[in-house]
Amino acid sequence: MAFMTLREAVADTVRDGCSIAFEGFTHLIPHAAAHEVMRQGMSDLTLIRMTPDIVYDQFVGLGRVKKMIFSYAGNPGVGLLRRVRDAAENSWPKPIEIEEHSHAAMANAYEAGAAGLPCAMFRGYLGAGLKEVNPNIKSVICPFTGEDLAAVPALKPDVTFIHAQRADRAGNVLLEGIVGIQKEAVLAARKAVVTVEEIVDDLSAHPNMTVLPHWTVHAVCKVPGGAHPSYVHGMYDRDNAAYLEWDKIAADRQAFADWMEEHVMRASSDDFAKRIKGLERAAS
Amino acid sequence: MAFMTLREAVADTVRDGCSIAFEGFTHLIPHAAAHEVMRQGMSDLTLIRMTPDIVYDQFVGLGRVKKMIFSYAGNPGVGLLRRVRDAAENSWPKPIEIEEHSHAAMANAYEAGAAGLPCAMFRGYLGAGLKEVNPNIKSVICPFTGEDLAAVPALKPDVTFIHAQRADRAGNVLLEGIVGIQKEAVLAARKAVVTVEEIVDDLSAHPNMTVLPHWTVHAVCKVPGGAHPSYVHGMYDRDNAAYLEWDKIAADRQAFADWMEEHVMRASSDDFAKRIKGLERAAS
Amino acid sequence: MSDFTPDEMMTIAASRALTNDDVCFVGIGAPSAACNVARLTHSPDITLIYESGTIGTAPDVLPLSIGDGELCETALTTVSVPEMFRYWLQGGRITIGFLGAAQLDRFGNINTTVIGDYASPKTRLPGGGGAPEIASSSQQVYMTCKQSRRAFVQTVDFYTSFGHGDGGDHRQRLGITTKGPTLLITDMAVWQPDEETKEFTVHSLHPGVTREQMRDSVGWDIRYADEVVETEPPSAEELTVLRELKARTKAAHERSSRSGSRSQSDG
Amino acid sequence: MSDFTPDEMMTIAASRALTNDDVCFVGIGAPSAACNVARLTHSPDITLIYESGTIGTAPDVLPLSIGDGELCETALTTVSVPEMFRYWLQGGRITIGFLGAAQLDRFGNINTTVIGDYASPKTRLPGGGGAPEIASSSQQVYMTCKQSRRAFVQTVDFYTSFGHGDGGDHRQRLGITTKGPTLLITDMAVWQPDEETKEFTVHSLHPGVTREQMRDSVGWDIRYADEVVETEPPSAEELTVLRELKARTKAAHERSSRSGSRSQSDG
Repeated sequence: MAFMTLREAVADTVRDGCSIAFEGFTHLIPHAAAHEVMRQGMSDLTLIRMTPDIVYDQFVGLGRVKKMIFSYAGNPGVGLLRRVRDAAENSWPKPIEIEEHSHAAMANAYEAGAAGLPCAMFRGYLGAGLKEVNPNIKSVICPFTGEDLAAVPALKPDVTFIHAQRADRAGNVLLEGIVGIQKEAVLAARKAVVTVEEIVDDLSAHPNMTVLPHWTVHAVCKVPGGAHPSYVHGMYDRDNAAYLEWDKIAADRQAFADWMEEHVMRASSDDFAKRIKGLERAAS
Repeated sequence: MAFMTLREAVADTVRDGCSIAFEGFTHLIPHAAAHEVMRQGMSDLTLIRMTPDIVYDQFVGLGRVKKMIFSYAGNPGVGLLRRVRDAAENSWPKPIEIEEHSHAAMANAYEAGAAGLPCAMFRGYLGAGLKEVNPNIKSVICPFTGEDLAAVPALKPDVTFIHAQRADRAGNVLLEGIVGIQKEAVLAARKAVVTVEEIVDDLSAHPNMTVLPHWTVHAVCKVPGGAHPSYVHGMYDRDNAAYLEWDKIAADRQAFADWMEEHVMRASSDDFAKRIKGLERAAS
Repeated sequence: MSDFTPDEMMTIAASRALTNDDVCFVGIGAPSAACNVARLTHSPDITLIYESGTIGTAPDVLPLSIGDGELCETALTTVSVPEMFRYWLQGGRITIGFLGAAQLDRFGNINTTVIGDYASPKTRLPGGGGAPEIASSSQQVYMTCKQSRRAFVQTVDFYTSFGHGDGGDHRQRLGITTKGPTLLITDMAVWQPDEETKEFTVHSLHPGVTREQMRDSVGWDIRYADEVVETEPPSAEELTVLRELKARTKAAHERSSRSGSRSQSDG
Repeated sequence: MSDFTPDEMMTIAASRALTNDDVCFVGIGAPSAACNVARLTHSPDITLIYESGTIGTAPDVLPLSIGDGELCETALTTVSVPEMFRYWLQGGRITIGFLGAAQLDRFGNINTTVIGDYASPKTRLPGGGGAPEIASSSQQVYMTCKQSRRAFVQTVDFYTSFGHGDGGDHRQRLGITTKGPTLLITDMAVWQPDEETKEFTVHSLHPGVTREQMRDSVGWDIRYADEVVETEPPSAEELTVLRELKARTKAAHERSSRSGSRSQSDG
């Protein structure tokens, strides 16, 4: 583990053509990290995520994505992802490969990645159409009962980015609230980068809370507001208006391009702290 | 979930010939529950546990055990289990069947039970002798890499007993500290009985702590001291002397019989509260 | 009893199907409103679970997404997503999986993946999310969806989640041991599958709904039960609870968004 | 430098093999003392993991069992046992699995299961616990055990955990990708496997130990390295740290047990 600026951490870990998971289940989505990757121009990426939302809409709209591995591509609480649709339906700005799973499959595949297994086994996809279109859905037979169980390859991203509440000065990371799939996404990755709201002397975490030891993480970067417009449990609220607005921005190719130029390409990760003004929660 | 006395809960759930897990990984071992089952006389039991210790030594010494499924049968910090040895080496008081696994296999097998799967798959038993003597160790082939992985049947006890710090008035249960395999053992069981130190108005648990919803549990019984001579994180310490003494008691068939008569058969679960006197911790 | 909208009738009729003992895996949108109305009226002890990991949640306002902070803050406990899908859904603990649908057929098969061909879709929808396994691992499935010819189709374009397939014992033939869709509540009617054929059959029509309106909103020949009743209209209490919930939700979501000036400054 | 016992030499020699960057899965007994001496001397940042789920623990006294409360109270975090074996051990994150042994052979195969026949044992030992997968999933394995003819045998009665099997590339032939036993520290010597044959070979003898004593305590013909050195004796600091640790441990375990009268009252 090393403390780095987000710019350094991205330059240090992301290459053209690599596979990246930016994980976060509505909560703690690493928007600042994703924007930094967009700014640094890496392309031909395989993006992995259970719930690709605005961030992946942006990557796809910029033409940086070769392949997307996912289970639900929507704008949560709003509707569809218009840049992803444009790519899937009209190949604009270029076609994308799709490897589509169910949530259960993705969750199990990350779990298998974290557990060092080559594949995950679960009861799933019974009668489901994805089995017909995704060659990475196979089966194994239980040697005791003969039951046919679904199998999918373990997910092992080259890099995982997550956002968390805080790290201590050794780089140990604490996540609280809806922890989603982030621990697994970090442990499954070759390298993990964590952006945090703050760095503290002592995590003061109960023994049973979700803590990632510093030696499981490649870099920790302090980026206050780094989840915006997603939220951080106990720190700031979700910016629901931004999700609604995105639906309008992403509806038009030119409006999208203009917005990305202004708010991502000409911005920096330092801007995120400003974006959560008015959304902060009183410390509890 | 129903609140019951431990006597009621045992009478309601345990039958001759059933399979029972009393789980607890050094911490939170449900001694009181085990003694109540011994008192009520159920026999021909299949006992399941990763780390059978004093409690299973007692069941085996009493001749109540048909089969033991386990991964480490020792007296932690002391040595061997003398009643288990006497049964395994001399069939005294009667022979016991043994299904022996590694910790990894048992942990995965409980996990599979909790997850509703028929079997667990993991990387294990490579070169290990147990594969040769335990027909319940089989393998599955990863359909993506061809790797040969170990498979064991899911553990699904008829009844699981655990001990926990506290329940609220709805019967939701909180475990803290070394949580071991208890959540999985409860969720894998047909019925689960939880003895607790106290019943409180509000668990006041952080969202990410280990809580079992009341509808996953058949009965909750208040038994202060119910883990003795094991310990309860934040409440009372391990009675190390009792573990050392057990080695002497269990070394002799008659000493064992006398001790069991006095401390189990003629005692009751109410006696456990007395046994932790002097071991309590100041509330933190 | 005051006037009510078809949407309100749908949510309230759906809420009535739930009980205090249910452990309900809640899809977002219409199912979420129905489940919370049930909790706030006749079933205060119902257990609501959202796939983000929140168990036993009791939100004061409806979540905009399945991962809103309110869900975690009011939950009994919050677990990781792999645990949610392994121990809680696959473990067989969910009594009711409550799903919405973009497209469905008369056997309760649901499509939320694509309209048109999978490889070159006319409309790319979000995909299944948790639905494929909610449909197979929940003890039974309730569905709620507004009727329209676009949504209620003869054949779904994609089997996102399997209902009764081609009907009859199709589930059993695939080795699925759960009941599958047992109830469909729309803005016009309450449907239940025929015991034999598993075709969804109308058992009650909401007040004022005609068979002509039904025909115009459904893409197949509708089967009616021998005795079709009128759905009990919303009670004053049900309507009040639902409307107050919606009003609280609107106010909260506006409050938690910053003012319009935000979009000029930083998007 | 003061006098020291063979036991102390063993623990201290073992402690020296660890580094600040190691993530060490700690078996109970001798390995636990060695790991904590390393932490209290040259490797304050070493990560110690016990199979009960405690990660990054820093006990002030040695635990009596792998699940002592002290381990949890001083740990960075405590996870469930399935997580411990899946994410942390099987996940390949352990640099050193540190094991003790009841019986071992010259290829580092360990037996803690039975003496005699498995079905009708002469002595039923506790069994493997975590050892079978610690031996195969840790990046490498260190072992520590007192030498005796009873323990150091020609052939182990049972392969509780696999070392180098029959030697050579036996691990690879079984599909095991980790290094296996790379170091054996006893009360008399430090052993390392031959690069080719994988037979454990003596590289250093503890001060005062003779080859005759070695022969009397080992059940096979011992191989010695071309150059056998004398183990560096314990430094004053090492001895002080170890003895203070043992003294604190003894005092703590006596304090946490109730007085002798307990056994009369309720056992």
